[in-house]
Amino acid sequence: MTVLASPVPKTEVRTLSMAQALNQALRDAMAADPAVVLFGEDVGALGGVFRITDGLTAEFGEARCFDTPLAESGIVGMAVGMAMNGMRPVVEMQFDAFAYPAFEQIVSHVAKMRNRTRGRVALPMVIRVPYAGGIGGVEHHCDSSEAYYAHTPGLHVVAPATPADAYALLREAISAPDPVVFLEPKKLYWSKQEVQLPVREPGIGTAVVRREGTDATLIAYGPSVPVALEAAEIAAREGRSLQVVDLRSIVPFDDETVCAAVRSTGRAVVVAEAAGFASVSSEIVARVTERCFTALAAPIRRVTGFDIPYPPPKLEHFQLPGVDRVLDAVDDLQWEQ
Amino acid sequence: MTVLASPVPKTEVRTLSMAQALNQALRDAMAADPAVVLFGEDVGALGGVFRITDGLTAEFGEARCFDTPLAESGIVGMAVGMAMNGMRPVVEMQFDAFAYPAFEQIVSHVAKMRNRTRGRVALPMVIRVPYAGGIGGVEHHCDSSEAYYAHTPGLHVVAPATPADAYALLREAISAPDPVVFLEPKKLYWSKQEVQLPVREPGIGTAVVRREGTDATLIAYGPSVPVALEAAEIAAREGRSLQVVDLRSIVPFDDETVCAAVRSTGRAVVVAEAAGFASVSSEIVARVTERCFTALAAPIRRVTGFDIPYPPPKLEHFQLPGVDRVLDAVDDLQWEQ
Amino acid sequence: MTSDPRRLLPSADPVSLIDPQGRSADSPSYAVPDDATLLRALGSLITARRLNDQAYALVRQGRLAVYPSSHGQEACQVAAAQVLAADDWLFPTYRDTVAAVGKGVDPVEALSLLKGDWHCGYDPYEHRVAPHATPLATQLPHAVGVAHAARMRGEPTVVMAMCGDGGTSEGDFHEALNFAAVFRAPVVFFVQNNEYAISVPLARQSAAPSLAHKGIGYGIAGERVDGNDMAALLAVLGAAVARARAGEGPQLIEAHTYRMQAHTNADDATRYRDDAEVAAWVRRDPITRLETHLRDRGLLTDEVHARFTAEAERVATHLRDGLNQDVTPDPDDLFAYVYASPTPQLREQAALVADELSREGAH
Amino acid sequence: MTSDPRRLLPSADPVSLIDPQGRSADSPSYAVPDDATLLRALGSLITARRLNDQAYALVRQGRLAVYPSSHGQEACQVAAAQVLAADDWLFPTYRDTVAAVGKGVDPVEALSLLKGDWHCGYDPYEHRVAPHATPLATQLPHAVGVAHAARMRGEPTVVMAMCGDGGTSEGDFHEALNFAAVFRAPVVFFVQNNEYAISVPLARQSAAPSLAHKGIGYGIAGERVDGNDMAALLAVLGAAVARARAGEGPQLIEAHTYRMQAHTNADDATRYRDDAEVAAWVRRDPITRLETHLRDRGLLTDEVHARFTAEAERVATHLRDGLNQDVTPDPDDLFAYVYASPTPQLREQAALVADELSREGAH
Ligand SMILES: Cc1ncc(C[n+]2csc(CCOP(=O)(O)OP(=O)(O)O)c2C)c(N)n1
Ligand SMILES: Cc1ncc(C[n+]2csc(CCOP(=O)(O)OP(=O)(O)O)c2C)c(N)n1
Ligand SMILES: [Mg+2]
Ligand SMILES: [Mg+2]
Repeated sequence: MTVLASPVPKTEVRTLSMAQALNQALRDAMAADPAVVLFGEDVGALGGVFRITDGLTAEFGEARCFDTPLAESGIVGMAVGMAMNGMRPVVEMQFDAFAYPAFEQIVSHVAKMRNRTRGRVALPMVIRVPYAGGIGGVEHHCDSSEAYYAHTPGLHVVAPATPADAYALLREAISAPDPVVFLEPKKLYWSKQEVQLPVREPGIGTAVVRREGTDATLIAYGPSVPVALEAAEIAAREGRSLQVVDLRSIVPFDDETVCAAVRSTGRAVVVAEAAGFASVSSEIVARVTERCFTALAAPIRRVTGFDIPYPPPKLEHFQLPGVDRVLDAVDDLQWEQ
Repeated sequence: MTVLASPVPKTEVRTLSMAQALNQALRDAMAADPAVVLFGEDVGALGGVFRITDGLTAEFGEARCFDTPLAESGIVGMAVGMAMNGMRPVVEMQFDAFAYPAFEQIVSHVAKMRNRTRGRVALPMVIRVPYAGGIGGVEHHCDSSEAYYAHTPGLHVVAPATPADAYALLREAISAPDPVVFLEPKKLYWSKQEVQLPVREPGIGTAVVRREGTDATLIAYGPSVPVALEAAEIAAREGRSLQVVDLRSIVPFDDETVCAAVRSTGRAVVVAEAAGFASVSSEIVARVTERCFTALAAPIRRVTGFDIPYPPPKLEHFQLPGVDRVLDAVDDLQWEQ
Repeated sequence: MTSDPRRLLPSADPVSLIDPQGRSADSPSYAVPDDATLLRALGSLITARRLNDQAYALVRQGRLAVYPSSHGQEACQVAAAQVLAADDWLFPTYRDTVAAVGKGVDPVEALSLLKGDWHCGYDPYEHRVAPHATPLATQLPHAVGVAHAARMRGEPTVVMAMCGDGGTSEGDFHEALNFAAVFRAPVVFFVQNNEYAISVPLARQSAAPSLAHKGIGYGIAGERVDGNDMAALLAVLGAAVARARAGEGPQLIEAHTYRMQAHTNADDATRYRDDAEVAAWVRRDPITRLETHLRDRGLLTDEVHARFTAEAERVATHLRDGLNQDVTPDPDDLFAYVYASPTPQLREQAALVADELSREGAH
Repeated sequence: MTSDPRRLLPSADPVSLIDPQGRSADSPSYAVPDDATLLRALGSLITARRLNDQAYALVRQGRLAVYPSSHGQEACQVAAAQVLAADDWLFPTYRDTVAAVGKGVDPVEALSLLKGDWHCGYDPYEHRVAPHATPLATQLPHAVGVAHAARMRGEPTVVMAMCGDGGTSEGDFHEALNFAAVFRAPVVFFVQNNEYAISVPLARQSAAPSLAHKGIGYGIAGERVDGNDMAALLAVLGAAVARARAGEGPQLIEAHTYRMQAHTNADDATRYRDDAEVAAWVRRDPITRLETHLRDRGLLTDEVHARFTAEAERVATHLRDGLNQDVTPDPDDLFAYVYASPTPQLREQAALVADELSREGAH
């Protein structure tokens, strides 16, 4: 294996899309550690259907970034074996719903190998999942599947909302000693930000307050963060001050930051694209209510996808939690008690 | 296909185990409708590893109850095709964790076919899953997997806690126009009850109050119902009156019964064996809190499995929500405000 | 083993009955279909090509979100439909719109998935065409179930289950073939090997001598056919359907063809293959080949050709008109079909949307 | 196709070198292993049988929850371990405890899964034995990954990946073989066809001429071997390991053997098979066969046999002693290994258990 010299740390500020930030994170991780290998469907010559692996085969060679046969269980299963044997595989599931054939491998092996072997066999691997909707995709291309992973002990589950976080979280996921399900909000792939690379902070397990506010707290992650921020912006114009928390990491969950935020306002709305029933948003409501009950002036409201299969493109705007729905939920927080 | 005459409705009261009640429900459903076919691993000559299909091949012939090759995705996928073409398949997944290889079929097809086709293609089928722990099973034999199904729109998800419910819910599941994931609590297979068959009430979607009580409400389903009842029994001796609600049906969820119960006491504890994070118990807390906030004297507490892989037999008693833990949670419901 | 299992292996070379120059070639096992059948097939081929090209154009005009064209694979598409009886079932992939249309589905309805109106725009029971399958190979076990149910009832149904070369790598391909073989289900598994799965070439998909060599591992006879040779396809698929119908169990057919265009319009094929490779396949075009053959034999007159072209034009116009019509999506549909009757939860959610809309209306 | 793909097909009959009467039979392709190798194998066989029977007895005594015995399949178990080098990997199923022990794992540690102490009781890296796999065939892709990683680093590792006849029906079997073939991973897929998957006989599992016929569908050479013939197993598996190590890619070996006992002690085999069927296989016992052969050739003396029996007894005693020791489970273990370091949530949950225990202690 040829180990390329690690490139000089980049310090210039650049405007990057989330897709570019992810690509850069993969490139930097591969340069930094020869054990990092990328594989999946169309990640080689094509550079992935979203071009997240663009140029990596050319730069690091076919052995480090390669296409596999078309079989997700095989991809994840092979990654398990490679992780058992000294590598740090980063695999791409082409779209959210196409990770389901690998569910058995993810739940029964990826999540359980360390525990099964009393910590002797670790699986440092990353499963990248372009996920969620809002891009007019047809059936099976728009699922918000985070609940399946978040409910499965043994996985870390993260979802960036900004290019900087995409970089920082992916680098950390790749160097983490445990498997990480890395959810990439498809509709944010082309969203841009000025970033000074390499960003490495804050780490997995840390939520951040994206906007300060005093009247109520919006809790969001991944594709819903920009929605929450926009809602806060509009609410501000109407004289209501909304705080926005970006979870970044679903597992581990940053109870401290989230609860401190909710306690500071006494009201909260959770915004998430996934169907609401038995979901991550249910968990947020449940755990924050358990912990902050006396601080709450109103029950925490959820603005989520409906409990329906993801709709066809022409109807998807009804499914997506939008700014209006978030503001309606805020209005419902029993202001005139 | 030979159609056997439907046996004379049984009206005697009999003592039946849940396993026997399920077997009888299958037998009666097969006798009533020649479209009902059973298949899976070892369900034929062996009668299933839990003997739930015992005698059915002998009685109805190999065409109506048969073994398949060992492949869960194939089993569920074949059932989809048979349901598309006039049959009512009832398939058995041998153990909870062995349904994961069928996850793609369940999530992408079983749950979505009706919606995909604007109601033209219905899938009247039942996926029976012997589930949850408490029987000293080794890894992969004790998973509480209800959250995965309950979070997936398009599935009905039920879990009986008594032999009578096992019969009634399974009969209804088989005759229902939609797919049902039928969760059979393994540790209750041998629990007995006097039943007068055929019981057909109450239906899917209905929760029942199993025990009246005035101080707090325990909400449970499947294997946790007997735990809740025992806790209520003990609490009663200590002078605290606990109400017990048995959900029976997770999807659809009986908001009315559950919320009425919680409003009547003002305090609640959810008891469930599954890992708590992003689970059905999270959902119960979230939705009941949303609906009954002002009636609540304390936050709803959860007593659930920990967020860990199901432990080996010698440690499983730590994982299972037991009576003590339930009573501790009740004690925590802010009685001296 | 009763007889030599090697009978289950495919021929060393794909069956071919008409060569790329339009000359008929001999085959020990298959006869060239009769003239009427070939003529009918040519008509369908011309319509098929027109449909593909029209759909592609509609993407450029923004009427379709995306279109995975079967341009170049039309002979496979036409043959798959033409060898089936009305009561047989077809299980198409996203690339098999033209085959679905061949089986009777209205092209406008067939494309509603790709237009974004609804997932499946046609009634699968009307022409016995299953919904287009997107998750690869997952439809194959369904095909087995449909076939098995029919066989339980003594119906003579055969099921044509389609997938691509890439699809053969999925676990469901394996499970479906195995179930079909064990239950002797009357399914013809029809693999269109078009050399690519998006960007991934066949060599990265399989190291097998051919994909048809997978059959023997299930006890299923495998056969290979030139996928750009209409005559060979009709003969080979026709024989497979007949064997399945006669109770000989499932069949596996691999057609060697080529995806002439990019995976979909959203794909950039220049990233992973040469123009030269594509050009070589243009010379093997299924339509020119059959046309040359029929013209050389004096069976295809200019008049007949004009009739075929007119029919193709008619279908294309129908497609254009249909897709140019804007369907106003009804949000009630979101909740109407999830279950036979909506759960109380869905009723609540539908009411929320209705309320939002009425408030919007009130603005 | 460069050479005739039929070279990938297995022989018509399983390779056999010593017949059930203990006589050596000719094989065109394989030589009987040398005397020392066979004697060593007999010693291992005797220990293997003793281990199986001891474990079974320990179930009856309540020291083990359940035991899926390889009684009757010991030749497969011993051969799988014996043909591997120390740096090779073994991927066993729940029925392959004896093979794992053959590769060096302490039998007490190997059985901790079935005793209920912990899922995997041994360090997989110590002897390069993966944890017993319970979900069928799911370990096979892991084997491919381990082999591929080793090959990337230029290490000469070979991976022996075991599964049963039932396991071949799972999608993961298919995906693993295909990945291994495409990447030329040095994996020997070793299928013990013991005629049953719990109650389901082979005929319901597959309609293939043999399970080894599945190889050609991936471009993998398949071979069949008499699974009760120690000599043939050593020769066939040894050759497969050598080919894999030499860079010839994955190999598929099917051993024809028989599950002499019920699936596990919890199973009632009389529900689905006759005593007569079992009796016929008793006559093909792998141990008697090799013993007869070695005695007939004057290689096995009573003294050597006594030495083997003593060694087997020693191992059985070690197992008994080990399993009779009660390990007090530590609830901290529940939370210690889920992640490299526990999440804040797990720390809270661990504290809850600790608190409960301290309150119990206080009673
Ligand atoms: C389970 C699954 N994984 C991934 C995809 C994404 N995907 C769509 S088409 C395609 C390539 C399919 O290739 P092939 O089977 O050869 O069919 P073709 O497109 O060539 O007709 C891929 C990877 C999918 N649809 N389903
Ligand atoms: C994915 C999965 N499905 C079902 C089971 C339950 N199960 C355990 S062993 C077994 C039979 C396996 O048969 P085979 O592969 O022939 O191995 P053998 O037990 O004969 O060694 C079954 C169905 C399982 N362990 N994993
Ligand atoms: Mg293809
Ligand atoms: Mg077996």
